[in-house]
Amino acid sequence: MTIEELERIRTEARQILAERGERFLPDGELKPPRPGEVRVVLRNCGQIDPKRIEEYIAKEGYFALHKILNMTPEQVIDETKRSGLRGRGGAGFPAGQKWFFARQALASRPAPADGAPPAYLICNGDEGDPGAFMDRAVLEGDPHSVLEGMAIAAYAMGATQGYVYVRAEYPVAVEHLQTALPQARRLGLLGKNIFGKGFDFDVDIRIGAGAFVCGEETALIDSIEGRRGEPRPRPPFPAVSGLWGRPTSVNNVETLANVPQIFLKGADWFAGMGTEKSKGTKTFAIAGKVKNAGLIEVPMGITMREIIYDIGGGILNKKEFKAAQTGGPLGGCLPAKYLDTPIDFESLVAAGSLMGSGGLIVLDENDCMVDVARFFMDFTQDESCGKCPPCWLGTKRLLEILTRITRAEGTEKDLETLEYLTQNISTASLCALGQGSVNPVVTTMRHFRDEYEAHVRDKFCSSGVCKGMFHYEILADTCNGCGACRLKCPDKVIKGAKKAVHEIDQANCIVCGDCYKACKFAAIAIRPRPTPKSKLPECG
Amino acid sequence: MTILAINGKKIEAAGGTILDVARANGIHIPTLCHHAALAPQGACRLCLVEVKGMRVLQPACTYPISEGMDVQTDSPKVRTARKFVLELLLSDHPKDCMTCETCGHCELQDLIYEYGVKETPFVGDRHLFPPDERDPFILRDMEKCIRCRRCIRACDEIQAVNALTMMNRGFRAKVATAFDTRMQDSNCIFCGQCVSVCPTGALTEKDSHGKGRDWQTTKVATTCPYCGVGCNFDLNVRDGKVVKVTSAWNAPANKGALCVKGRFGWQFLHHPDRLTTPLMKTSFWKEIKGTEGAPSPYKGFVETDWDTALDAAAGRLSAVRSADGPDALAILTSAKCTNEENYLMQKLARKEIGTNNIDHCARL
Amino acid sequence: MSGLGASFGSGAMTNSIEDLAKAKAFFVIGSNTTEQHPVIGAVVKRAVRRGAKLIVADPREIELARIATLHLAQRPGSDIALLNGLCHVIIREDLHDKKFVADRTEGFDEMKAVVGTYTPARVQEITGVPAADIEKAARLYALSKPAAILYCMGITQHAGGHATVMAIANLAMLCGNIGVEGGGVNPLRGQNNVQGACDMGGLPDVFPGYRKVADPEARASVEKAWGAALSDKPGLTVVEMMNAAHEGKIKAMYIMGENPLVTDPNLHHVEEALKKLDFLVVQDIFFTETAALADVVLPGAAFAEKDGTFSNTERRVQLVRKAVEPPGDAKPDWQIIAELAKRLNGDKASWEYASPAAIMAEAAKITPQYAGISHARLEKGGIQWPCPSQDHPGTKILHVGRFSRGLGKFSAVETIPPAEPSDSDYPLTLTTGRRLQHYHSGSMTHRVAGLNTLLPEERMEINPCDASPLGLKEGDMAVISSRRGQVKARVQLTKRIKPGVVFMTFHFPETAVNLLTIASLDPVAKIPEYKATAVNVARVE
Amino acid sequence: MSMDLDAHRPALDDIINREKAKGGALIPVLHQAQELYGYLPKELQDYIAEGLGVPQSTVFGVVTFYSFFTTKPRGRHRIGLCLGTACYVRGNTKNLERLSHELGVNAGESTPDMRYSLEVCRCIGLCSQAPAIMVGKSVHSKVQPDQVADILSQYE
Repeated sequence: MTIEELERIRTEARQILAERGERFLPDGELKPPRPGEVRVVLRNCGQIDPKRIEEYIAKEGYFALHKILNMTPEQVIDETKRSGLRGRGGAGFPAGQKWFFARQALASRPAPADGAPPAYLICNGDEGDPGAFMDRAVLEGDPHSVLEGMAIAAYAMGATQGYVYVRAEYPVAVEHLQTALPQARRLGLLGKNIFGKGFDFDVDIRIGAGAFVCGEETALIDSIEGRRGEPRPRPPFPAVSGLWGRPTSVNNVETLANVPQIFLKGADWFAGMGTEKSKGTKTFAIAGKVKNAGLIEVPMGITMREIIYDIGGGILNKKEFKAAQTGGPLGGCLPAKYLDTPIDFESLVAAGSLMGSGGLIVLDENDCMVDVARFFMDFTQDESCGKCPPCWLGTKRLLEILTRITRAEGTEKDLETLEYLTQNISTASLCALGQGSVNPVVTTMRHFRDEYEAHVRDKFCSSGVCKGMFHYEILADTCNGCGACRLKCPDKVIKGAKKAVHEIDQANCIVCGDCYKACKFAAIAIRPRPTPKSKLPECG
Repeated sequence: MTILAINGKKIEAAGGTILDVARANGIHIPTLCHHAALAPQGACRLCLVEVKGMRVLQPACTYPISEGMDVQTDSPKVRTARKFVLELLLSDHPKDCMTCETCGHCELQDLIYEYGVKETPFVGDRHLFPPDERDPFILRDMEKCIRCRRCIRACDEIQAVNALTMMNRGFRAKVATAFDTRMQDSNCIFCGQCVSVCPTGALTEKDSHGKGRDWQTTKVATTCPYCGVGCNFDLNVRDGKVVKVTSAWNAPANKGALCVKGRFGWQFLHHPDRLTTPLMKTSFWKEIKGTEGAPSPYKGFVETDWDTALDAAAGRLSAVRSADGPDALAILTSAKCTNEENYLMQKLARKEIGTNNIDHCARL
Repeated sequence: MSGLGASFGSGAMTNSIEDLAKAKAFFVIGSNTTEQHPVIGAVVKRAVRRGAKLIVADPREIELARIATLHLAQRPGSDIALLNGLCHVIIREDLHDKKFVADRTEGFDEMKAVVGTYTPARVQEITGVPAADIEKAARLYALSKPAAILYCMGITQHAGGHATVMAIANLAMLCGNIGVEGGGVNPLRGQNNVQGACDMGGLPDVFPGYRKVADPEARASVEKAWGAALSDKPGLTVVEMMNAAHEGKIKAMYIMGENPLVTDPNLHHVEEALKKLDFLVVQDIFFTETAALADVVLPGAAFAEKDGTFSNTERRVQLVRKAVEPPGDAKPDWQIIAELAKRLNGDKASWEYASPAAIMAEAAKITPQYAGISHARLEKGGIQWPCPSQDHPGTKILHVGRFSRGLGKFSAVETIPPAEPSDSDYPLTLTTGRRLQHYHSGSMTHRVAGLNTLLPEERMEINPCDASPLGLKEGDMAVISSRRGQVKARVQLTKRIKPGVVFMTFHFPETAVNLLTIASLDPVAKIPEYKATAVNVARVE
Repeated sequence: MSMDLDAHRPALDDIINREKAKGGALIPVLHQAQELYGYLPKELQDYIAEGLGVPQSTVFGVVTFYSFFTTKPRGRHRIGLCLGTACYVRGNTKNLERLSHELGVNAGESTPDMRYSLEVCRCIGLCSQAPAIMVGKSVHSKVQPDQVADILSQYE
């Protein structure tokens, strides 16, 4: 491959694109950019045919790779550092720095005697955060941007072999990668002596097998090596001793997809977006109780309010915003007072949450924060690898307490124990999963302490989620007797004449909530049960 | 040399982990998943220490020292974290130390004591596995397993057998053979390396149960009587009986490793079949004594005393030598006996009988 | 051991167990290491996992063969041809260590002339190992330095055992693998103290320290030490003793801690021989099959009941400590021997020993290799001989810089076929060995319940190709016959054994495989040919 | 549980031989073997262990670690009900209850006629279409409990 050939392909493919016009993903996940969005990572998603490398080339694809091969690896690292690109996988470690460390480690070690690759570049596509699917969108919609990013990163750090680790749950992403790889090889954009510059790099796909913890880089490395994905203590860091003991850099899909753009448009362009410490854009998957759920890409530093209300269209069904859950199971729940906080790595951490991979779930008044914490703990507990006791046992104990509380069996002492557990699990766990697993509990306890206390003291779930901890009452002064609730009630326990105040036969009500949903006039309220469970003997 | 500070004390060391350096300098850091014969894995979190500049506590067993490092090994934060881990472990552990085989040499028990954990604040599910007594030699009481994986690592790193693995994950994670079978149905070779490294009562020597607490036994260092590797081990003795064999980790030939025969094959010592008195063939006895003699459990033999037996043997051997010359006698000495005994046997053949007809089963 | 003595001047494991971990390659021949020397087997397995190469030559697919870089399944009794073939390829491809050969050895040209005729094609014909594998193995061994050779009874228990050991020595010297860490020729000694029994002169031709009884100088020094005149005529080996007893030339025997009626070849013959004796004394810890034929049985002590030393396969002299009392009136064997000696016209003073330490003090005086060894020193840990003086640390590796005999000697050895090749009457070749769970004649291990649970009975291993024409299925009872006798055993079908070969161990007296074996001896080493006996196998209806 | 390894042995051998040369072959081989046989029973795991030269315990340890691997046979149609955050807060537990009721099995089980197996999965990245259910490879988005029976009737 030469630059002339690449330019020729670009010219031809632009023709085709121009004739076809823009097209978007069929399932409506990725809508056209909404006001406020800036698309860098998602630039090509839905606009090109991901199964045709020519269309990627039409969008300047692989020109960045050609460009950087005329630079020294050190220059590539410096330029990346200057751009301020930080890892989009969660922790936000500077990408250029990561490559620098790996390169340094590589220089201090002899090459493997058996001709094996001296260093590895791994693309972490084990997007496990529930509620996040930007990596899937990029891998499905623009696989070559990731491959090109990988090649650039590999050149910078000195790797000759790359792996894309993709979740098994993403068959389409796998398929598109499997199509992309031979295309890139055929054009000499992967393989030996790329662009005739003496740079060798090839990529293999590894499919995950259902373990959230494999998103942690040392676990991911173990998984690629064919073992149980169990994190190891660092140091040694993968940069020094990673895949098969060689220097390795693990970078997230979104991080890598940014890389070609940085070299096409320059570090200054990238650094011009975002905040002082968090540059560029970030994709978010907004979901939950929001009108326009979906994937967006916005400059760093935008506020949650802008995302939820301006881009997301606000809360569904005129409900009250309660919290935004960011950062997935290791992130936290932020209440309304953070709506105007600019979103960047540091601010989210300061608020007790995490950028994570960019999941943003909107919760409304009908979401119980104790139950949300329990939900996440159920997840992390199930996904704990089982190696260090603070995680495998600590999260189990946390889950048990949260379950007790949501079953009206919680005690005041449980709240103390929760705090004791969360503090120590976060300092004593081996990996980020264990350390971060407590964040949903910590943030909900910090910001929604009253809900915990109501659950424990009054055995009342004001959100109407925890079974047996509330009932529905029809408000006499609001009910206009429309009868919607009576018609919807599956057990016919609502009585009331037309235009007259209705009443629920509490003795026979199964608290299914159909009436609550059916009422258009907010005339049905969630109330504590008349016989509080607190009269039951408490355990512990 | 690297200069670092541990608990404010300046220390110079050539390298290694915080744990190595601390121990070399007499600073105690508790451990549980660590074992000197195994690669460190940093899993149990008992050796957590504070490293200045690090957000979370770090495991001393895997963390390499570096220039200017400032480490606290016993700060309140560290002690709290360790106690927390112990409380967690105790919440999933039976509290039957009174009857536990390992009581008194249980590393978990020692740490619970050291950290003064009286009661665990956690109430919840506990693993309830019945003790697995289906295998010979090794009794697995998985309720007592703290998932330190020393057994798995010993089976892998020392023995290269890999009979054991972790199965499942999280709270359901468990040490098991492939498909969680009895050990006999796996590729286990019953070397017992797993038992020797287990810090609790999860893996114990089945035949030693109830035969003596660690503090009730005397350990006698000796050399294995089976093959030619020359493994060293400790015979654990109580009331004049061997009750157990334990590893000698500094043994030059085997470095603590043993095979099934060395570790578990000691029961023959106290077998009722052992010969306890000299015997003479009944016909021979009658010939020299003219009486029936004391019956023995062996058909055609009578029991006798040492003097009678030795006098008779010496008399007959001398008679053959006188009649047919020294080379009509032959002696088989033994590759099972000591050097000293072999030396005496050949001295007896060469000096007292006058023949070189001495050999043993070296060739067999 | 005599083979190594001839080649190097000292017949013992050249290197240390510890140093095997440093080998870049292993050549394991005639040793089922993981079952017979399990702890050393694990050292090899660990080294292989770390990347060391492993060549295994064995008719059975033993455990090590399964992880080997290369497995050569040679026919029993064809080892010399195989080894010569390896040397042939190494010389042909100019892979040998010319400097080592020139500086430290002699006899290269004669050896070269002989191995020159062992082309891979010819060796394939003799051994059944594909020529290409012979070439690959030769290159692997020659190009991975240091490389350690491990062997055991699979080499020595053949009609040509002595010569085979010399062929092994040739291979090691050819590649300069002697006197280096992680290299060497390492015969693994079968029993706990077989090394020590030999060191201490428990052999018919040598005094302690391998000094020949026929050597006047050696004899004079021992005579001086003991104050007695000694015979200069080398004695008989075990099998020769049995033959002499059978012929009526040996009339009395004193057997300590051995059970020839299970372990020796051609048991019918052994039984007849022992029964012909005028007088037999057996000293043991159990009433063995041999003891049943004795006139006097003396109860000895087991290892845990006495002090003393054992010398392991790597020449390490280590303490054995008394932990418990012998049962009943049983006594430590050293006391019994001394008591008996005192009654055999001996000067009683020379048999008064306060302790085994005193015996070692005396032995060390006439055993050059043990001169610096004493129980007091051993308290601090075992010492590897040679240890010529009190301040000598012991010797981890033999022949560093210089062979015990000066120059290493290449030997021109030709293949020696088994004494009893298979034929139409006895079409299969029986090879014998050991298993992990039991030991030797089983007098100890059969008295450990758990070991019997793990391995309750003997099974004859046979390839399905051989079994099916005989109508044998897994678990069937078969009768195995040789020209000397027959035994019955249950059948285990396995593809891990070469067709034409069957395998059994001698651990079970009720399946006394040595009823079948032949007492033909290697002419020099006098080791019986346990590893190749012509047999036929039939199904028991 | 016994199974017929021979059913796909040539293909299995191909997979093992192809992957063996590369490092870390175990997980790719398990994926493909499960694709062939539907599940990973003992016989198959042992065969793979032998073929790749890895300990049986390692294979077993890996199979039980990753939730994607199963040692039990599964139904013709695999229902994957997402309990990722978005699907959870949008009420997929109600759909799970309904599915469980309709099929008469719990999550993690298969119907006796092996028509369906019901599995709960973590986020499948369909958050904007929550609550979502996958049957085989087809996606059902924004599912309400009342639609469950209808969805089930689409698969034979």
